[in-house]
Amino acid sequence: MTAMGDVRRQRIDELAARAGQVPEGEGGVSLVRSAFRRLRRNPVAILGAVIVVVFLFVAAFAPWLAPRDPLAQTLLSEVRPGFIPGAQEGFPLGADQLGRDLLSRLIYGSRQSLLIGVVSTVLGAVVGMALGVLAGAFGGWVDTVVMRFIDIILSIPSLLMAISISVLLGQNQYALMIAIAVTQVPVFARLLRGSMLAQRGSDYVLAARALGVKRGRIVFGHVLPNSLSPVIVQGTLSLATAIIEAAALSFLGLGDPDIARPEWGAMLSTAQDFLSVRPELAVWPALCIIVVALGFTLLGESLREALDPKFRR
Amino acid sequence: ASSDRESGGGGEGGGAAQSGGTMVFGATGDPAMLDPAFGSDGETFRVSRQIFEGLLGNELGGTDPVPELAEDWEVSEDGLEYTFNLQQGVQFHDGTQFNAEAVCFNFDRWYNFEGLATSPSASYYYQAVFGGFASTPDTPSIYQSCEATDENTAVIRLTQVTSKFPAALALPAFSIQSPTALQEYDADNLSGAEDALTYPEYALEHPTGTGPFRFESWDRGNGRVTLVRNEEYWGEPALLDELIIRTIPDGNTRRQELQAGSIDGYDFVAPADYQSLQDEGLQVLVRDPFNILYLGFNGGNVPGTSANPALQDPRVRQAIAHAIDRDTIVSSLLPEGAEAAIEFMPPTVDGYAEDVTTYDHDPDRARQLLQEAGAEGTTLRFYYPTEVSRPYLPDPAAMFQVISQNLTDAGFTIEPVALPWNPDYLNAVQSGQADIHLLGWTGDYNDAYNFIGTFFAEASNNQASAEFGAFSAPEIFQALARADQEPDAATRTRLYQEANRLIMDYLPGVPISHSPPALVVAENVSGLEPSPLTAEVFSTVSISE
Amino acid sequence: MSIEALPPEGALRTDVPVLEVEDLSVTFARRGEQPTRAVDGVSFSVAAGETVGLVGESGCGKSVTSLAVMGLLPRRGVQVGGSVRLGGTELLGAPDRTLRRLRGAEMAMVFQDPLSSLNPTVPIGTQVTEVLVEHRDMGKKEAATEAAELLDRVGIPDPTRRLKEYPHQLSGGMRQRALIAMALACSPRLLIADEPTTALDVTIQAQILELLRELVVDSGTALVMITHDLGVVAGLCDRVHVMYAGKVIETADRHDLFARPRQPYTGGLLASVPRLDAGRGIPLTPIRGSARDAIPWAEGCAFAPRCDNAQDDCLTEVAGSTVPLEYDGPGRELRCRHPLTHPSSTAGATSSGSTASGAGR
Amino acid sequence: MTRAGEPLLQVQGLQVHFPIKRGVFVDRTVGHVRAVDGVDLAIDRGTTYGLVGESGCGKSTLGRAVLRLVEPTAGQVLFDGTDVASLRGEALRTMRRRMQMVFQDPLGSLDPRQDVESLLSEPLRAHGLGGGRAGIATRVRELLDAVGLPTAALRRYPHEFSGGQRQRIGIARAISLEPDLLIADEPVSALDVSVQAQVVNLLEELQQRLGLTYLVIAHDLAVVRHISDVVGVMYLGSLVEQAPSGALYDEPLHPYTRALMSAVPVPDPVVEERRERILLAGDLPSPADPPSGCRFHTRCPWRQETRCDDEVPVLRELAPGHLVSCHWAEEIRDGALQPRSAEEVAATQGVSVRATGVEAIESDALVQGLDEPIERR
Amino acid sequence: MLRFIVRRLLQLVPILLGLSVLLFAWLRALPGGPAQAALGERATPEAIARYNELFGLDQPIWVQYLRFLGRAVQLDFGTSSRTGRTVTTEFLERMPGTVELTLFAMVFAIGVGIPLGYLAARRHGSWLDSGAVIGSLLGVAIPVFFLAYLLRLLFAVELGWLPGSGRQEVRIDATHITNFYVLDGLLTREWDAAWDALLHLVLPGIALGTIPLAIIVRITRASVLDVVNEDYVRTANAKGLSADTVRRRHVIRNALLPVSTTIGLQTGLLLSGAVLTETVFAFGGVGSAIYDAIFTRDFAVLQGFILMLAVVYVLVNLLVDISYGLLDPRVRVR
Ligand SMILES: Nc1ncnc2c1ncn2[C@@H]1O[C@H](COP(=O)(O)OP(=O)(O)OP(=O)(O)O)[C@@H](O)[C@H]1O
Ligand SMILES: Nc1ncnc2c1ncn2[C@@H]1O[C@H](COP(=O)(O)OP(=O)(O)OP(=O)(O)O)[C@@H](O)[C@H]1O
Ligand SMILES: [Mg+2]
Ligand SMILES: [Mg+2]
Repeated sequence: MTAMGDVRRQRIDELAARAGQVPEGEGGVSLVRSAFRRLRRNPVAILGAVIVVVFLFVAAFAPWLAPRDPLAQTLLSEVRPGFIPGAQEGFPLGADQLGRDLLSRLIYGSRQSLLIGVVSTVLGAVVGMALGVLAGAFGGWVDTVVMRFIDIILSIPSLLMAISISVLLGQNQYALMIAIAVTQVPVFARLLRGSMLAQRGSDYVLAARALGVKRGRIVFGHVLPNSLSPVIVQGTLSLATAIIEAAALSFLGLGDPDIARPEWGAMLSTAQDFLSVRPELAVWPALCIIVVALGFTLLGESLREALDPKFRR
Repeated sequence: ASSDRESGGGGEGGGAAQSGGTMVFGATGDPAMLDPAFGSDGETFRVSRQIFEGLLGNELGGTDPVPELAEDWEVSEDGLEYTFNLQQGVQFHDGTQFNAEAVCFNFDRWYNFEGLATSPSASYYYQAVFGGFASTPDTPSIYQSCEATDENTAVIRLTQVTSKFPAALALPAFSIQSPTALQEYDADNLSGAEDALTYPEYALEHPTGTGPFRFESWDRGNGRVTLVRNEEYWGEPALLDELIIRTIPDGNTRRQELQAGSIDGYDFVAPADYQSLQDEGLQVLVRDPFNILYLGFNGGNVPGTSANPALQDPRVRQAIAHAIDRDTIVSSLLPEGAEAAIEFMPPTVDGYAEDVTTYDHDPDRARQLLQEAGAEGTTLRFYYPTEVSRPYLPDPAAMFQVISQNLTDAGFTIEPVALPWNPDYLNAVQSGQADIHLLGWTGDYNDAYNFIGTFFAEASNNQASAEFGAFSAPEIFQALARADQEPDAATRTRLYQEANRLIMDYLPGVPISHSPPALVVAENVSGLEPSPLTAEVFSTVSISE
Repeated sequence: MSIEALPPEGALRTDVPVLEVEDLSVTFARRGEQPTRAVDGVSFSVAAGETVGLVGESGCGKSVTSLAVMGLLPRRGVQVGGSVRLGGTELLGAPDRTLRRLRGAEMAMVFQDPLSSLNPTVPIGTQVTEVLVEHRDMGKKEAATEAAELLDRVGIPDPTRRLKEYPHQLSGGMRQRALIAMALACSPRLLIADEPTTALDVTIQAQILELLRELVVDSGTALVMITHDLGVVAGLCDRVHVMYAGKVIETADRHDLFARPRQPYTGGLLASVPRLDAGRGIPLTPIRGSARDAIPWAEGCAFAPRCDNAQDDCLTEVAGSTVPLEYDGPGRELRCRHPLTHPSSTAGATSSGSTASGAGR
Repeated sequence: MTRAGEPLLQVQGLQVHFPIKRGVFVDRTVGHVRAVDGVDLAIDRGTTYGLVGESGCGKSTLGRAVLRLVEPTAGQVLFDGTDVASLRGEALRTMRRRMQMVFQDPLGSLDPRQDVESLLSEPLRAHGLGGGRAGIATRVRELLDAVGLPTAALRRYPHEFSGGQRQRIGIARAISLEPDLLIADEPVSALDVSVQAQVVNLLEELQQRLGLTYLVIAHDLAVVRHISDVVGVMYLGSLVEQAPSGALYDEPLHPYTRALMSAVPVPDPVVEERRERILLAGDLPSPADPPSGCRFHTRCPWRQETRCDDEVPVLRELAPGHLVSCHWAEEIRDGALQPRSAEEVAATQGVSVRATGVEAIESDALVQGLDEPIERR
Repeated sequence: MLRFIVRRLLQLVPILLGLSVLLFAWLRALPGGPAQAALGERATPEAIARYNELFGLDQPIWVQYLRFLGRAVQLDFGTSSRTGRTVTTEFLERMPGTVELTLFAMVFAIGVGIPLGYLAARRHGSWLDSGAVIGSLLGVAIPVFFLAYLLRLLFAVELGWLPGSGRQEVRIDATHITNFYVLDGLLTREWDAAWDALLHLVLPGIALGTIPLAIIVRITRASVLDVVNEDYVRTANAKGLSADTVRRRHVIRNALLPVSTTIGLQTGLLLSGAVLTETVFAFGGVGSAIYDAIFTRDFAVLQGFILMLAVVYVLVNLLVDISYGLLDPRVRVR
């Protein structure tokens, strides 16, 4: 009885000790991690993540997954202007207009498409964010100048921009990525600037100033990290649009000049000439683009929710 | 001549061609303007060919020049004086009379172009055929004079014999236009600023010829040119009431619009669509091939040019020629009716030689040649155009990929360079930046010089054009020059054959194919005769309900 | 009918309660998350002309209780149990149409943050008149006249002009007055005020409290006053219910409660408040920890971890039952096994020793 | 620390005016928000100065101006003999080490992405204090101990703490640099009463231990009175009364102070029932267009014709250490003047009770924002 | 208000100046100058040199720029090298088509997007919600040339309901006064022409409208979700207003505020950016003109069009800001 009583007494003490203590659990939960936790609970996010991961996997292991060499014009001699060999032994989805295995090309295409998406988005984001930081950190006339510059970029049709760049830099895959990146720059710049301006007025920035923290550290250590979440969200969405943009550019003949290298956008746009012969040539890459875009967008959309301060606890 | 015209009508089993109706035809682009004298592109000529006629025309469905506004003509012994007997009772659309005066007015007009009109963008064809102007003494002209000896006889004198004459007069650029209208609407007054020519009112609003259709309107916003039947036409009047030419740049759009019935026909059918369109009951009208696609080499042998050193070795050039699988290209990439080319002009042109050196598909031989030359793994900057589809090259990218694969198989390394067709690609290729490149040519009229002369005539200083690496091959240059100035047709043919042999021995590039471009019209359209020169006339066309 | 037309005060003070809340419980059950019981078996009633206070720290369930009464909780992910009767009509489970008819007309609510509670894009006038149009079948013009009168009554000067203005053009006090005007538009029998003065300055707060006080006196409205400010309660309420972690832990008449708080929590709250009339330098005696340290009622008294009087039997495992709300003298109820004694000298008794030393460490 | 005799902080004639800008090409200043309009005060070492006043009367701005977080328009801020307004760049940064601030919103003033350790060590690192990595780590633990948080808190982020705990972190951060002056801008107004008491106790305890000097800004008179030695009452940018806290409570002289006192509810029904209330009419007028004469005359129940409207009262010392700026302070104290009711005041002032001035500035700021491209997605 | 507008208009000046310098320098820096474009496939270097001399293209670039600027301020942007007509004429002829198309696309995007976004938000988490979000995304993820093909295949070829390209049936002989074809049809009482022009807007309008549609759906959805949780909606409910009044007056009105800015921005973008859509639908607007100009190096058109579009863009944004001020009393300008 007494033993039991002691145990309970202990429990009361424990409870008393708990009051005024910080909450339990090992290690602090950072915002990123708590956002991640919320993401894991969101079925939409999971769907998006699964799609993205599957395609990343396919891209990474393309050489092992693809049944054939995506460049070999194996069935070319069977191709006729009005006829493209369909599915057959060894060619589960049939061949393309140059007798190459469509499935293998789709699989390898994920590499280039994702590469274009990632590189151009990263590039656009980095430059855009640099401009955004400039405007957001300094404000005043720097802000005005940068924002006017962004306005100027915005009022030039993105297609013209892309074309000029690929003409200036010669037509190669880097020019293509840069061209797409340039069209993303204003988006990132405005987004980051807006969000930094909002953060700049917040109390913790004032607090950092009051503490005598140096200006650079305030901008890069406080304001910037806290302004990033809309940019992250935009990033995932941009990945999707970059792939579509690449398709539009190759439709205009401004895509990757190494056209043998499979890329969904290019595949889709070349397939336009064979729609009456074999629409599958267009349907498959279009499907790939849509699904990947969907994956990134769903992920982005749920990231937005996960990073939304409203849902923070 | 008019009998030719009449016989053309019944292409489709002689069904009673109905008169009347409107035909809408899909074109790929807007005409630049409507004065053919200033024209140089196919879309301009597609329209002007319906409105205007020249002294000579083209044989219906063929490439040979036939009398049109001239009933016939005689050439003087020395080949310098042409006497044209003109059709009588011909009226321009503005009601004025067509006569020898009018003919000479036109010739003098061209010869006396001044200022901007003498720029190559304005009068390309005149300069290509006649050389310079009255106002440019530095560049002599082969045109001397035109004289209206009577109402219906025009005598044209040249300063020099040329094989181009008189066949070139069938070019739409040399259409005879109404002197009254030309003067009234200030036709020669090309103005311009900075980077553009401004065409006079005549070229935009008042093109006045003698042809079976009259110009009605040009609605640029909507991309449509409307022509109506010329009721006063001197020959067999057109069957259609109205011919509308509509611009639809995108190929798929053109096809779907035809399928949907919004248009009655269009040009530049994608080879892949020939079959399916036919299956749907549409009429695919395949033209005879009158073009050449080649893979040009930057293989100059003159020091100081930008030529690729490896390509100066004939064995390397031969290796390329042996590497290319022309038969597969023709069967897989080009429409039915395409032929593999063995030289740089189509077989139908006089001067074609059957017995040139040929280079069969033989990868082993290619590799061997390469080895002998010590050039295995040579890197070739392979240029190809984008955003374009030419009659001889329907799908540049596919062509590039297949040839590129062939060359890789033979042991070359390919570095692809893609450029938008105009001006980047043409600029780069013609200034000799490419190691190898894809280019071709559609003939303007039935003349060998129009093909091989354009490519391989001496450009300057005993060198060929930069496109072919400015190679120096005097025997080829001489052969071409001699042939061009030979008035006798038979001799000329022989000389051109010789030139072709020389060219294929030297191998400045690989001729690849002749490809038949096609138009397509709806089921209820009849009477459209495809022309190898893409010079279709619509006066024989009728459309039934 | 206008406010002036109401019968005089005495007639309304009947024994039939305007609002009866019985065993109200509200559980939030979000998908993928632990269900939380925000309100747990709360019962109280309000008679006409009576002011009942609900007090407690942030997050104890005051607002949720009021929203549950009004039927304003979201449908999805919320379970509401118990019974809420307005003048005898059961509100829980009543169809949306019925609730909408009652809300605004029979019962009304004033919210904490006057700016966010007003639609920024609609003129004040419209926001007032729409109630009149909805419940009192007035025409636009008539409603506008009435609305101006209402604004005037709650002390907004130049009401006709104000009607055309937007919320952001009004000061905080005026916005709160406008909100009150809307609540009063149909002379409701029940008014719930959820922290109506928290966002306001003291001088304005005093104006608003005065207004509410007049209202109860003049029109006999039953008022539920929700606040965490014990000072406000002391000045306004007849009966007070102290809430903690979703349950009522002490109920008493205003005088009783402040004179002799029985729940250690109530005592702690009173001791925490610095008083204008107390001297400088005497340390305050806060409750240790914060409301976040509550344990589930099922495990024992939720306040136990912060309570200095806590004993073994505050825990369910020992006592065998949850701490019940029991009769504690006339008009009083208490949920505590070890209440404060000698309440006459509360401040002194509890301030010494353990509470102070337990604080802030 | 050396010149023990003189006050640590002296503020003289401090003005902070925010320009209201508008213009076509270049912004022109069309007016000023007189957020702080000529304030003199002095705080002795080791004492607490409490500042009260209605929302928008310029308390925070005053606090910020002292720290040079906003630029004063005029006046001097002498901190330990140095004029803070004259400092630039690095010197200012160094000076800030000795003056620290605790903010009203505990969550908002902590960077949500920093854990507590980084929050607390950042000021040390910024000033090169703490003696290296190990030194900083020890110091951070000491700080946590000083504000009563366990070491387990180090790895956690602000959003994981309760309001009171967050405010403790804010306080720990502020005292990490061992400042001489701590400005606490409404340190407890966001907290529950029970927690508020903990924080107030903590502040007092720290003051005793570290010999801190406080400037505590609050709108809650009771809290201010509880912890302050001297209390200043602000109205519309200027001090209207200043006195030792006991004296102020016992005998408020300024009508505004009186009204304020009477408005604070006391958690005692008996007191509440007895209490005489002085209700004020209307709201705080716009600081962009303050009333003439005595700023309080538009709401003052004791207002006397013309003098109050025309003549600006000066801060007079009526009793030792008890300053007040009211023409009629003596008369009111002696009961010679009787207050009028809020309704009467409102009536005499007509529609001037409106408080649109502040709002006008707000919307104006938005208009200015409009000139920049509105950020949209 | 007036001051605000004037100020915004004056801000155009630096933008246009910067833009013109940028465009000018940039376009001239591209390889293959205007001469090459004008002279065509086999122009000789001499011919190009002569052309350059003729048009002053051999002069220092800043001289060329100043000359350009001098004429540009008089709204003279030179002549199109492709059509030989003045850029201003071209623009006035092309812009109406683009305006009609943009309006149609936006009407489509708004008409479908707002109700869809609203429903998605009200049924948050339901299949309708996911369907709306994913569905609107599909339109975005399909490149427009393929979407155009599919739309035409279904509505023009298979069903034959709608015209698949162009601005008006070429067989109709309509009078054009303003070049707004629908308007022209109404003005001249050629009802069939107006109806036909309207029908021609449908497919390109849908293709063009999918992206704004997706954005509008998402923003409406997010915004409605925000607004229904606002305190004032709770107040409105507490007042016992009918569900309909709450929705109309309190939810939708406020939810549309952020949507309205998006609409404005998207309108601005569409007005300048429908290059691909107009091209694949052979729709004679500024987009297809820019497309042609790009591929023919028609510098005068590019410069002139882009500068004029920048003006349009800024004006549309100004309009948006003004209307935002009208919609939201909080940012109302005096
Ligand atoms: N929509 C909701 N979903 C989940 N939990 C909720 C919701 N609304 C309230 N709660 C929870 O219910 C509890 C009671 O909240 P309530 O708003 O009633 O507190 P309160 O007493 O009004 O506090 P305050 O004084 O801060 O207004 C809190 O723990 C809160 O987290
Ligand atoms: N950066 C600024 N620009 C323009 N006006 C400002 C600025 N900061 C403050 N103000 C104005 O100055 C006045 C005083 O503001 P301040 O924040 O100092 O008041 P406060 O007394 O701290 O009020 P609260 O109790 O609400 O915090 C207000 O009218 C405010 O609108
Ligand atoms: Mg609440
Ligand atoms: Mg403040």
